[in-house]
Parts: sequence; C-alpha cells; structure tokens
Amino acid sequence: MKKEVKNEKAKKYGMVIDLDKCTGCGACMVACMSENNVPFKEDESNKLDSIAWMRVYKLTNGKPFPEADICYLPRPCMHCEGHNGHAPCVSVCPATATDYNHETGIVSQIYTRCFGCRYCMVACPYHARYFNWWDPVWPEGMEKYLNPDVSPRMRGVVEKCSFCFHRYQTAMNKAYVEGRRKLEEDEYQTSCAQACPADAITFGDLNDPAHAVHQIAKPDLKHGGRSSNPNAFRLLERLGTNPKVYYLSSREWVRRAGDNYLKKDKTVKKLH
Amino acid sequence: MSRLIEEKGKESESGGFIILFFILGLAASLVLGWGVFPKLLYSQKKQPIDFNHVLHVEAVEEGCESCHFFREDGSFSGLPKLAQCVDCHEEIQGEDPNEVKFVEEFVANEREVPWLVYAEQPDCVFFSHAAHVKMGKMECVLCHGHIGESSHSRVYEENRVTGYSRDIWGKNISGLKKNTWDRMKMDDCAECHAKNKIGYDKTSMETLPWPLNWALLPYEKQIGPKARVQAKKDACFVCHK
Amino acid sequence: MFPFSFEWVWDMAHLIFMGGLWYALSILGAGMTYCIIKTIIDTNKGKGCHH
Amino acid sequence: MKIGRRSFLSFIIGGAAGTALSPLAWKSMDDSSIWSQNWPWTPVPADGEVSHVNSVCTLCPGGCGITVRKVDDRAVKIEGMKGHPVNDGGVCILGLSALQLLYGPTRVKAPLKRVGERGEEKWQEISWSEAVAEVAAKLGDLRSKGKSHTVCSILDSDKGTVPYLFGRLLTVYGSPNFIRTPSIQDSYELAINLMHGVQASAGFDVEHADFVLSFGSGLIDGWGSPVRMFKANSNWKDSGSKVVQIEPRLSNTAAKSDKWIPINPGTEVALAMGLAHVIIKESLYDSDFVNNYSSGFDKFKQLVLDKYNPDNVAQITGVDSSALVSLARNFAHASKPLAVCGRGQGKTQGSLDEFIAVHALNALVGNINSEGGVWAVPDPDYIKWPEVEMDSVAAVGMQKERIDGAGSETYPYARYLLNRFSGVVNSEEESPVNALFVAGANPLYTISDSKAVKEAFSKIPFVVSFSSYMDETAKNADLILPNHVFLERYEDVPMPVGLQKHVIGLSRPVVKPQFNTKHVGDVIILIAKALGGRIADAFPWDNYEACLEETLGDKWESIVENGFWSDPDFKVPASEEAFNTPSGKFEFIPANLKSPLDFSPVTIEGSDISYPLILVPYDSMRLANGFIGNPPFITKTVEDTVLKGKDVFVEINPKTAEEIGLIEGRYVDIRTPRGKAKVRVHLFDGIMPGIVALPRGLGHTAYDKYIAGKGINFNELIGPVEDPVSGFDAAWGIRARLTKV
Amino acid sequence: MDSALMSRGVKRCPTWQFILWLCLFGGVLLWGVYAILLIWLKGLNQTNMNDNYGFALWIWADLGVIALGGGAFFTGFLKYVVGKDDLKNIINYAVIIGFICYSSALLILAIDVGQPLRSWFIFWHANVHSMLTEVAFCLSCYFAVLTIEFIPLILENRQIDKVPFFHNLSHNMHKVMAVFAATGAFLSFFHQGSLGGTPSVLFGRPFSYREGLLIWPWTFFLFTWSAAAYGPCFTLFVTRITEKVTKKKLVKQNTIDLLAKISGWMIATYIIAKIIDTWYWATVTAPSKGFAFMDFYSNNPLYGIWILVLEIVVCGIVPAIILLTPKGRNNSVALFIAVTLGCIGVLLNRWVMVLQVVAMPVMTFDKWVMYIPSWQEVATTILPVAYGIIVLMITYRYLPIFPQEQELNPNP
Repeated sequence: MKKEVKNEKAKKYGMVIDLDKCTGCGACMVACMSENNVPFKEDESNKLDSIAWMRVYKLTNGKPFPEADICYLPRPCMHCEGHNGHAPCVSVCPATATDYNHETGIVSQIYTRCFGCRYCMVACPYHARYFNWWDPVWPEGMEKYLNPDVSPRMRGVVEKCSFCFHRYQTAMNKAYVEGRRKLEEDEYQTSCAQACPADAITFGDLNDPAHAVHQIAKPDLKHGGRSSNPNAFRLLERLGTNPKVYYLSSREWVRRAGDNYLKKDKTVKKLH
Repeated sequence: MSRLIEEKGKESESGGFIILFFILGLAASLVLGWGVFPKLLYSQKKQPIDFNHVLHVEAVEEGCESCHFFREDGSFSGLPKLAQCVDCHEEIQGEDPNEVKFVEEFVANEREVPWLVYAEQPDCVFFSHAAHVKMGKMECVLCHGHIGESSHSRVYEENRVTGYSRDIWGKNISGLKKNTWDRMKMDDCAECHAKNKIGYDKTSMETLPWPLNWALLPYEKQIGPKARVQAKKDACFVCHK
Repeated sequence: MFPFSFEWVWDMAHLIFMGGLWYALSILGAGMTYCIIKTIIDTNKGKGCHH
Repeated sequence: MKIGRRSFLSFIIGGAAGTALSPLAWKSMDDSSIWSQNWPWTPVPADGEVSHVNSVCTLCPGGCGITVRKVDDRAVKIEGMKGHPVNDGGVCILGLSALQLLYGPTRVKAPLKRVGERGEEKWQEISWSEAVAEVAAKLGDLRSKGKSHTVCSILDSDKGTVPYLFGRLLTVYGSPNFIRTPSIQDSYELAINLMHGVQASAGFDVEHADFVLSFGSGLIDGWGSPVRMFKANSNWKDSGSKVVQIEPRLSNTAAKSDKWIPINPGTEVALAMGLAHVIIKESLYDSDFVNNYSSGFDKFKQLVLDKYNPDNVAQITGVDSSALVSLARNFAHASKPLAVCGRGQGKTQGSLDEFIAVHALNALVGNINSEGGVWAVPDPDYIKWPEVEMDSVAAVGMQKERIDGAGSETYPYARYLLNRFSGVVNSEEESPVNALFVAGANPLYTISDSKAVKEAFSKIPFVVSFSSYMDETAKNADLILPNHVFLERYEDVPMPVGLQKHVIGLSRPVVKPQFNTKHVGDVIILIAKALGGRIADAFPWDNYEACLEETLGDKWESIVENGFWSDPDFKVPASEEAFNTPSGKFEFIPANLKSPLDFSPVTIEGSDISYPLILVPYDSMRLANGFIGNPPFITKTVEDTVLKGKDVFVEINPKTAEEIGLIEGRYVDIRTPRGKAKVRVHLFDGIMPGIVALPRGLGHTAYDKYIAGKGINFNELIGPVEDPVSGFDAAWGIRARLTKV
Repeated sequence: MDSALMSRGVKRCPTWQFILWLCLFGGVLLWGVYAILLIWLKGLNQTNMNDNYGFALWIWADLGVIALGGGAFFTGFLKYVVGKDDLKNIINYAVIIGFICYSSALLILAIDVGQPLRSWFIFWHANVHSMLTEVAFCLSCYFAVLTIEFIPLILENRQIDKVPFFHNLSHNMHKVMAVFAATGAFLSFFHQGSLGGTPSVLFGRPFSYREGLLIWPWTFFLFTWSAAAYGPCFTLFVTRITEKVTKKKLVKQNTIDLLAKISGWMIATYIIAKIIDTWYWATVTAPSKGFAFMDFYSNNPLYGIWILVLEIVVCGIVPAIILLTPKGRNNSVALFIAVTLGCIGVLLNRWVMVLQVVAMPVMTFDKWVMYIPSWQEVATTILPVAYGIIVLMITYRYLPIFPQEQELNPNP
C-alpha cells in the first residue's frame, strides 16, 4: 500500500526574467504589492525602509553620454537553494521561521513565528528581505482591498516574496476537488509574472522539461543549476547561493553586472 | 481573619500547622486555577440564531453538502451565506421564534447573519478542506465533532486573551483531549499527520521507542489509501500564510 | 526544543546542540539543587550560627 | 510572628504548587503566546467566495480590459483581461493600483458645495437633488440672460456616450463650447484630416511593423495604449524587428531600442525632412503609392531636396550625416517600416509640421493604411441618437464663436484648443465663461502654465467638477458632483488610443458605489430634465444605463458578456477610396492649408543668455500624469533618484553639472520664464549636455497626503507655445537656469 | 550611615558622595530606560536601522560587551580549570564585570528584536543550524553561570552573611564553584565562537564569510581566542580605573602581572592567527567570489584600509608587545595604554564584523550605505555603561570583592 502512494517528483519553481523585454514599468512591483497586502506609508522614498518584495533596480553601464546605457532588473526573492536547501537565510533563522521546501523549492516566511532578529536580512545578499519597521496601517476603507489569501504582517517581523505560494495552494485546492495532484503550468503563476505587460517574466517548474522556464533557463543540475543558455545568468551565482531566478540579457555588460568579477575574470559561465 | 491566623499561630508552633497552610494555599490555588480561571478566561456568547442542524439535515436533499460544499475553484464554502438560505427561507416557515427572527432581521434586511464560527482559525493558518476531505477522504467529524447532529446551537465561548473560540484551543481546560475534535491546535494537526504519514520520511515518530512516541494517541480513524500526508519538517508554508 | 515537539528531528544537529543545552542546564540545575539541599541540611544541623 | 511568617510562606508555596498543577499558568502562557502572534490590531481580511468580473480600465485612454478579482463584495485585485484585443492579459502599474483609488481617502464621498473661499476646502455636503437643482438654476439663469454660449465643458474625451451626452446638453442648451483636453490625438487627427481628407484617429499596426522609427515617442514609457506597446515591444524583440529612438535623453524607450540617436531637442522635424531627402534622392520611396495615390509629391520633393540635405540637417539636429543617411536607407529598406511621433506619452499636442513631416515619411514608404503602418481609423459609428431639436436660444448660442477660438478664422483647423483657454479668459476684464463643467479632466494640474490656468479658473463665476477625487480642479470648484469610479459604473469606452481596430470596451460596476456618488451620465440627464423644454426632450432616457443599453443595441449582450465588442470586419478602405482630399489622393502638401508649412523646429520660450539650459519634461510609467493622481503603490515604486522626501530631482549631464559646480543630490533653484522651483540634481549620463529634465506627474497640491506635496508640477514651469498654423501648443521644453541654494 | 552594610576594616566614601554619584549615573540609566520604553512601545522605527542595516549599533554593542566580558570566563577557566590560584584576587571583580556585560547583552537583545514577546521562540522553536541559536543557548546558560558565581559574592555581604542559611549557601556554592566555572568556560568557548560564526557563516556576505572546520568557520575560533585575549584586558582596565577612582591599590601587582602576561600571550597568538586568516581570506576566499581585497576598503566614506591597520597593528601587535615585556607590564602607564588599546581593538573587530559586513554592497549595482544611530540607540547603548558603573559602585561599597584590599590598605 505504501508503494501505491509514491511521492511525485519534487518540483522546483523558478523564474526567468528577460531583461531585454523588461521596460522597467514597475507593474510587477505593484502587482506584487496588491496581491500580497504589502503596506505603504506616506513617504516611501527612503528605499531602505520601503517594503517591496519585488524591487526593480536600475542598472547603468557607467559610460558617459552618448554611450550611456541603462537596464532594469526586477529582483524578487531568489528562493535560493544553496547547497541542498541551505539558502543563506534559511539556515541562519534561529526560530525556524523560514524554511526551504524541497517539494516546491520555495523559501517560506512565517510571520507569526518570526520574532524579528533580522539575521536573515543580514544573510541575504540580494536585500530581498524586508523588515516591518512600522505597524501596517491602511487608510480608512482601504483595508477592503486586502487579499484574504495572504495574511497582513505585523510590525517587527521580516517579510519577503513567497512566489505567491498562496496561489499554489488555491490551485492545488482546485486540482484536489477535480481529483488531481498535478498542476498545469498556467494554473500556478505568480502575480508579477501574470501582470507583466511585457511578458518578460516566465514562471514555472524548473524541473519540468515541459515548462517554459526549464526550456529557456536550461538549468544544468549537475552544476548547481547553472544555465546553459548563453544569455542567461543568475545574480551572484559565484557566492553559491544557487538562486532560482534566471535573467536573460543580450548585453554583456548587463550579464557582467549580475555578479562580482575581478578585473582579469571573464564573465564566466562556469562556477569553478 | 488575620487575627485568627496569628492566634492560631501562637497556639501551635508545630510543623503540622505549617502544613495546614500549605494545604490551604494549594486548595485555594487549585480552585482558582481549575474553577474560577476558566470562567474568567472565556466569555459566553450566544449565536444570533439558534440553529437546528438535525432539522436542516432532514429537510435538505444532499445532506451536509447542501450547505457546506466545495466551490468549483476548490475552496470550501464554510458557513452558507444568506443567499443560500433565502432559497428556502424567503418567507417565514413555521412558528419557531428563531425562524421569525431570521427572516425578519436578516432575510428582510438582506443582512448576513453574524455567525460565531467555532472552528475559526487565526489568520496565519492555511487549511485546505479539499486536501483533507477530497484527497484524504477524512470525515468532517474528525475535526468538527458531531455538530451536524445538534438541534441547538452551543454557546460560543470566546477566549478573552486570544479572541478565538474555545473549540480551537481546547475544550478541556487541562489541555487533554478525549476526542480528536476536542482541540484544533497546530500540535493536533501535527499529531494526526505524524500518525498517518506514509513512509517516505525516515524520521518517522512511530518507529521511536516509548516515551518518544507518546504523542500518538490511540484513536481509530483511518485515512484513505490514496492519502499523501504532509509530514516533512521543511514545509511551514503548507499550513501557514 | 523537546523531543516530543513535532518540530523535533532525530539528527546529529539536534543531538549535539540540544544535547549540549540540556547537559549544561542539568549541570547547573543539579549543582544548584545540591547546594541548596546541602545548605538546608547544614543549616538545620546548626552550622554557620557563629553568633 | 515568626510562625505567622512561616505559615504565610507555606501558604505561598502551597499556592505556587497548586497553580503549577492547575491550568492557570500554562494556559495563560499559551494564550498570551497566541495573542503575541496574532495582534488584534493587524487587520484580518475576510475570506469569502472568489469571483471575477471583466471590465475596462478608464484611467488612461489606453482602454485595457481588466479582470477584477472579488472576494464576496470586495474587489481585491485587478488583473489584465486575457484575450482582450488591446492588452491580452497584461496590465499596467496604474490599472493595478486602481483599487487604491476606489477605496482610497482621496474620494469625494458626496456632492459638495463650497462654503469658504475657492480652494479653501471648506465644503458643505448637499443632497443630489439640491445639487442638480443648483446647477439647473444656474444654467437656466444664464440661458434666460442670453448667455448660454458662455457655458463651457472640459472633458478628457469626445468619444463615447458620456462625452456625447455632454455635447448634446451643450448643443440643445445653446453653447458650442465643448473642449477636449489636449494630446497628440489632436495633431494626428489634424494631420490625417489635412493629408487624407477624412476625420479619423491614427491607428498604428505596431504588431506587424518591422522597423519602428520613433521621433521621441515613449513607446514603452506610456505612449499610445501602454500595455499594448509593451507587448509590441516584446514582439519586436522576439521577431528581430528594429527600433530606432530619436531623442536627446536616454529614456527607457531609448535604452530598450536597438539604436538610440540623440538629437538636439525640438529638431525632430528637420531630421524627418532629412530622412525624406535621402529617401527621395536615392529613390527609395514606394513609387506605387507615391505615383498612384498621392498628390503634391513634386512640390514636397522640391522642398525637401532644396532645404534638407543631410549636411544641413546634421547641423540643425546634431545627428551625424552619415548616421542620418544609413538610418534613411534602413528605414526605407525595411519591409514594414513605421515612423511615429509625439513626445513621451504624447500628453501635449506638438507642432503640426512635425506630424505632417513624419506622416509624409510613412507615406513615402507606402505604409499608409497598410499592414504594419499607420491607419486612419474613423470613430465607430454606434451612437445613433435622434437629432436634437434646438429652440431659438440654443440656435443663437450655437452660432457664437467658441471661447478657445477653435474653428475660427484664425484657427480654422483645430477642433479644441484648451491651451488657449486661460489666455482668453485672462485677457478679458470679465470672464467670457460664466459656467464651467469639468469631467474626467484636471486642467488645473495638466495644462501648462498652471498659474495662468488657476487665475482663469478663479475668474469663472461657476465651476462644477464631476471628479470622483478631490483633485486640483475639484478643490477649486464651487460644486463637486462626484462621479462613480470606473469600477462602480457602466460606461462605454470606444477606441483605445492608437489602435487600428474598432473596439468598444465596457466599464461596468464591479462593486456597489462605495459612497454617495452618482454616475455623471445620470446627472447630465437629470440636469437636462430639470431645465425642461427642448432640453429635456433631447434626453428621452430614464437614466444613463437605459441610454447606454439602447445605444449599444444589439451589441449590448455580447459586450456585457465579454467586456468588450470588437468589429471583426473592420477594414480601412483601400488607397483608391481612402482619401477625401480635393485631389482625392494622399496630399504631401495639404491643399486645404491656407499658409504653407515651413517645417522648421519650434522655438521655445526664453532667451539663451539668461536661461543657458533647456528644460524638457520626461514621462514615466511610474508616474501617472494625466487627470489621475498617482496612487500610493505607484509612488512607492518611484526611484529615490527621482523623488526623495518631498524633493524632485532634475536630471543633468555630469559634464553640465561640473560646469555649474553641482554634485549629486545638490539643492538648486530651477528658473524658467514661467516659474521657479527648488529641486535637487541627479547626475545622469544619459542626458545630453546642456539639457535638464524633470518628470511629469509630481507636484500635486490636492488629493490626499499620499499624493500631495511631493515634488513639483512640471506645468508650473512651462507655458504654451502656439503652433502658427493649428493653434496647438507646440512647446516641447523651455529655457531654464539652475542656481545653487 | 550605611556602614553596617560594609565589610569590616575597609574605608568607603561618605554616603552623600555615594548617593550623588549614584544619582548622576542613575540619570543616564533613566535616559536609557526611557529610550527602551519608546522602542518597546513604538517599535524599531525609533532607531536608524533599516533594511540594509538589520544589524547595527546594538549587535555591535552586544558582541562588544560579550568580548569584553570574556575576562570572566577566561579568568575562571585559568583559576578553576588550569589552577592559577593567584587569580583569586581578581576573579571576583572579573565575575562582576562579566555579569554586567552579559546582563547588558541580554537586555540589548531584548530591545533589538522586533517582537520581544516572542523571543523565547529561539528556545522553543530552535533551529539548531543557526549560529544565533547557539549564541542564545550558550549566552543564557552562561549568564546563569555568572549569576551563580555572583550569588556567593552577594551572600558575603556582612549583614547577609549573618543569616546562617545564606552563610552556608555561600560556603557550599564556593565548594562546587569549579564545576560551575568549568561549565561556564565550556559554554563560553562555544558562544564566543558562535558569535564569531554569526557573520562568518553568511556565504552571501563575502566580507565576513570564512571557510573553516566542519560547521565552524575560522572566526569561530578567532572570536573565542580574542575574547580570551582581550577580556582580561578589560578586567585589568576596569580594575585600574577603580583603583584610580578609589585612590587605592586593590590588587597586588603579581596578580595583575600574571593576568597581563597571559593576556599578552593570548593577544600575540591571536594576532598571528588573525593575520593568517585575513591573508587567506584576502587571497583565496574573497577572490573566488569575485572580490579583490581592496574592494572591501574602497569606494566608501568610512571603511578604509586604516581600519585593518588600526585593528591588527595598533590594537594588536602593540599591546601584545607591551604585555609580553616585563618592563611594559610593570610600567603602569604602558600597561594601561596596552589594555586600553586591547579593548579598542576587540571592539573595533566586532564593529567591523557587524557594521562593515552590512555596509558593504554585494550586488554590483548596490551601493555602500552609511548609518548614524538614532539617539534612542545611543541612549540604550550607553545605558549598560551607567548600569555597569552603578553595579560596580554598589558591589565595591558593600561586598568584599578584593581580598587583598585590607592588606594593601591597612587602616591607619
């Protein structure tokens, strides 16, 4: 009987963001905020105290006019796998408020468990983790748009992108009542991927060869998930964080900006 | 009283007297803890309408699912909305004062009934009825008890500290439970999951010697053969949001 | 924290670190208990009453 | 005593033991732990049944389809509508934030009547019947005095039933003064009118173009229908289509283009003519189209060959002549080239010469009304109401000249000239406008030279705003009759801007009206009924919904079901029948034009001696800059090099900054002939030396604390520059000076 | 007035003077308490910490006081485990200083977390893979040890000692003190180390990341070592200040000399290890992540290479040399300079390992971010100083801390 209930192949949800298509319009940021009940304050111009699970960075090539160039880089949580699930943040959390799920590859954050020591934020080189420095306050009436699938966070805890895990949950619910366990690719999409007006964000199961993310990112699982697509790179791959967000760019300077290199280093595709 | 104590103290210097005071203290605190405290901890609230499950189950065609059903999107409807009730209760049926109240106060004014939900979980909890009922083939009774067989609404006891129902945090003030539905805390979920998990997790608690396996209480419910029980330790998001 | 908590896993890390914690706590607890009991006995024997 | 103490101690120990054996301590600890994890003051959104409603977003003219996710009766999320002909599932940052407008503190919650001074924000809540009665009384009064033509309304659109209702009311009441807010629509419509001889909007088949030449249009900065343009841009990336962006600043569009050609600002018209020069000289043009379907080519050719050789053009534009020649060749050789213009998001009209020159480029390569080209799209003809019967007062009123001068002898071509409005009002002792209605527009914020606009408004004795939000115009009105937000109302949304198809979208009530607001269509009908007579007769509908249903007729059911209606058979006529000019052909040099165009760059305001720099605006998707204020979510995405605290940054090239002695973040005063403001500087390598750029969309003075008081409104620093032929506002910038503070 | 509470045969300042000073430092303490209340009630928005500076002044203060408090465990270790009996003349003071340091550290941690009422989760829901869990375990256990070591000292107060129960308790506790001290030393080795591991396990932060042995990065050992090396410096530093303030010799020179010499050797060996560690990190670890050594020390307004020179040369090699030469140890000025430099050195090391770690950008398009603490942070960080001084004043006045005091200061 036990054999009958075989565990399905573990999924590894990930994202590919095409920086050639990304226009920097910011729709992903707002799609995320409104899906995930992210609070806002009167002044959000201090970006060190402004919660944005998805943040779009503006990269410049540092050259003078007219050779100057810019590129936008959306940065969700990378849902690092590290080595065997040891994401930089997961192993440091003293209270097990964040964990790496081997079944979906998603790094969770449990707000009621977190007590706000912020060690995970220090551990994350992507600044993908945000602290609730303030009590979340919605102007009167505005709490009506809050999404019941995501619980609003209280002051004093850390939050971050969850790859809209609640959407996975609701999609699974639908599958369950239909007697399925398997989700179709389009049944579980993050809010940002769904909203992106430039279709620059692709989301899916990196382990599933039928999924677009797998086909674009072509992750080489023998080499820590490194992509075999020559235009693809991951942020700070050399640190060994093994992130699940891949970026595409046809521009060399953008790909090089994705990691740290010594002057003599080439923008390598190999880890070691 | 204090004079009495002092006087008695003078009368007897023996250890026995000290023990008497020990017992007095013990008794007082036990009464306070077991008797007074639960009364103080919970406020008693009445449901807006006294609901008769027995009557309804007889009247409807599809049993419990007539009102508590799964929606197409996989979500569970929970308590029915007024719109569903109106199907039958557009007009007052019978002479039950509760029925009259229901139709006059709520149906007529198109106001939803502010039911007090015994099983209401905190916001941080994600619970999939679909996973448990549709895939796990669990009976409602396992968690909700025999509420479907009640002909009156129980008193809703609200915990003054947490604001949640007594059903969630333990009907028995001692924290012990006789039935699976006596408590709906995380430990209770975990208990059932640990007990029913299928052997893909090496760290199975059942294989452990006593007393480490003590949490496995001997109740009988079997989970369907197709069940796949979440019992890994890396999956906070499965039950929390 | 406790082996009967459902978060508990029987692995090396738990054994070492939780073992360390419980070990230290028991030494301190046992040491203090010893001191207090010994002191009660000593005091009842009339030790330390140097006035 | 000693025993008493010991007994007491014993009592305490017994009590402690008993407490330990009772649930008191343990249960309290457990409960407080639960309490500390679910603080009662953190909101808990109510769960419920999820449903989806298809509707159309009206926050910009883009006309995107949206799907609103609801939980019971709350709208919780806006998503793009899959399969919609404009946006197919995509959605922009503003549409995504619409729920913050719906539920936000900036809403006007009931009809308000001003009790204090203008702009003092002292209001008295009145009932709808009082409000309607007040407006009707005022209108009746003016009409009885023969001043019906001094009533004026400003709207953001002239298409669809609501603008038609406004127009109808004005006509039957007796005023010609319906004004649409300005945009490049005006210039495109006029260019098409003059060159094609038809009244139509410009539609761009961007999906099929394989070489897009943009004269400063912010293709992915919000030009046209933004989401559609994003999608097109991604298609271009996939298909290998080329985009060349011509503008002095490295905008997002420039950065994403295949080639960015910086150009001296304002000289785009010369570059277009220079490209035409190369194309004609090298005979790269589409001879079939030019020979068979156009007229005036020889004259045009002469002009172009005489005046716009690459060297001359290089001198004017600063674009290298060899780059110009190769650009012209690439453009002409592409199979479906497309040239577009209208700077940034196209929120100002621009110079007619430029539009004609660019449109001529399109004609040269023969992509008029063809796949991948520019189409002249007539308005869908679905509003078929009975002709109004005017009484004598109305007939007299309608004969009067328009206040903005559009259609007059001086400005025969323009239909609306809101840019002239404040000038006209301010030039006269007594305001020529006695009552002003503003709906879906916020001219006090969006029209350049804000100071003058404000002055004009203050002279108008009766200003009524139909705004749902307490915007600048509403704040300075006498009466606010708040409209439902688009998520609470029905409204047809025809003709998404720039689309080469016939699509009518339908906004519909997603949620019940949250406040005591009323559909502007209903209010118009009520006012008309209150005025009685012929006016009432012209509005035979019970209410707006009835009117809309009747108007859409057999389309109603499908539009309600799908959220939009699109005409599968829509086609533009073939070149044989497409042109209704005197020659019956496409006219390179419009014969209908009284004075010849000289195709010279527009000179902007200010002397280069006292104002050594040039200030240009830039548009960003992250700053809503139309009549809608930036919702908090969008403001949150604005970078801290654009807005920090209350300060906006002016972009400046590091070289220019060094010359003036400025470093990053430095506070400066920016002065233009029209105004002055304190800003900070942001060094940006992507901007041409000598030019400074400020974002549009900041500096609101109304709305709520999340919107107001952040940065400055660009329109306070710039004024209109009149295009000599059309009368449009052709200003693309203004001269400026930076001084340290 | 309060002379009945003082030990016999010692001289203390007049009560009014004592109370005056108590009020002064009490005022500073209250300022800190006010700041704590603000933080607890209004939240961490009262600080200037932000999403880049998740760890800031407080965590530095924590690491700092724990390093300085390391004198207690190391002296205890030397006395009870190694058997350096001479140190009994200074151990009491070392224990009190340690107690002050550790209680301050716990207090600061209680303010630093966003949800203080949930801080027990670190035990209840412990993640055994986290260095911070290890820190919390050992820190709280060791604090318990320090309290146990402190209790007999309090019981030795002249009045308390009169109570037979307390007298016996004190006596019995002294008897088993070696067990406690050994446990304390064991715990301290771990938590000092895990504090070192805290920044160095962060493989997302190339500035602090270190390779190591099993799960312990090299800094694990360096931190323990440096606490053992510099902790005694702080004990000597405070003792010296106390002597200056009281205008009395309190500890005999041979004890001071012994502790200073041991500290000197520890610092010397530590600095060698530190240099090797830095060298390996700069030439092997960091370049493998794409960082050149100077990347860590340039392009920012504060953190230059000077900071490394100051830490290793000025606050490492210099005090080591002074403390290792008998002449240096016997010259009170040189000794004082050496222990002061030592204290600065260890504080600087902890600063760098906390603040520079978070200041340094890792993503190439990120920027260095500087930070200035808010007054609330400063007040709460100064609070332990005031609190420490008050505890020292009270304990010095009423408890027989220095066994040699009477001998060195015979009553006239």
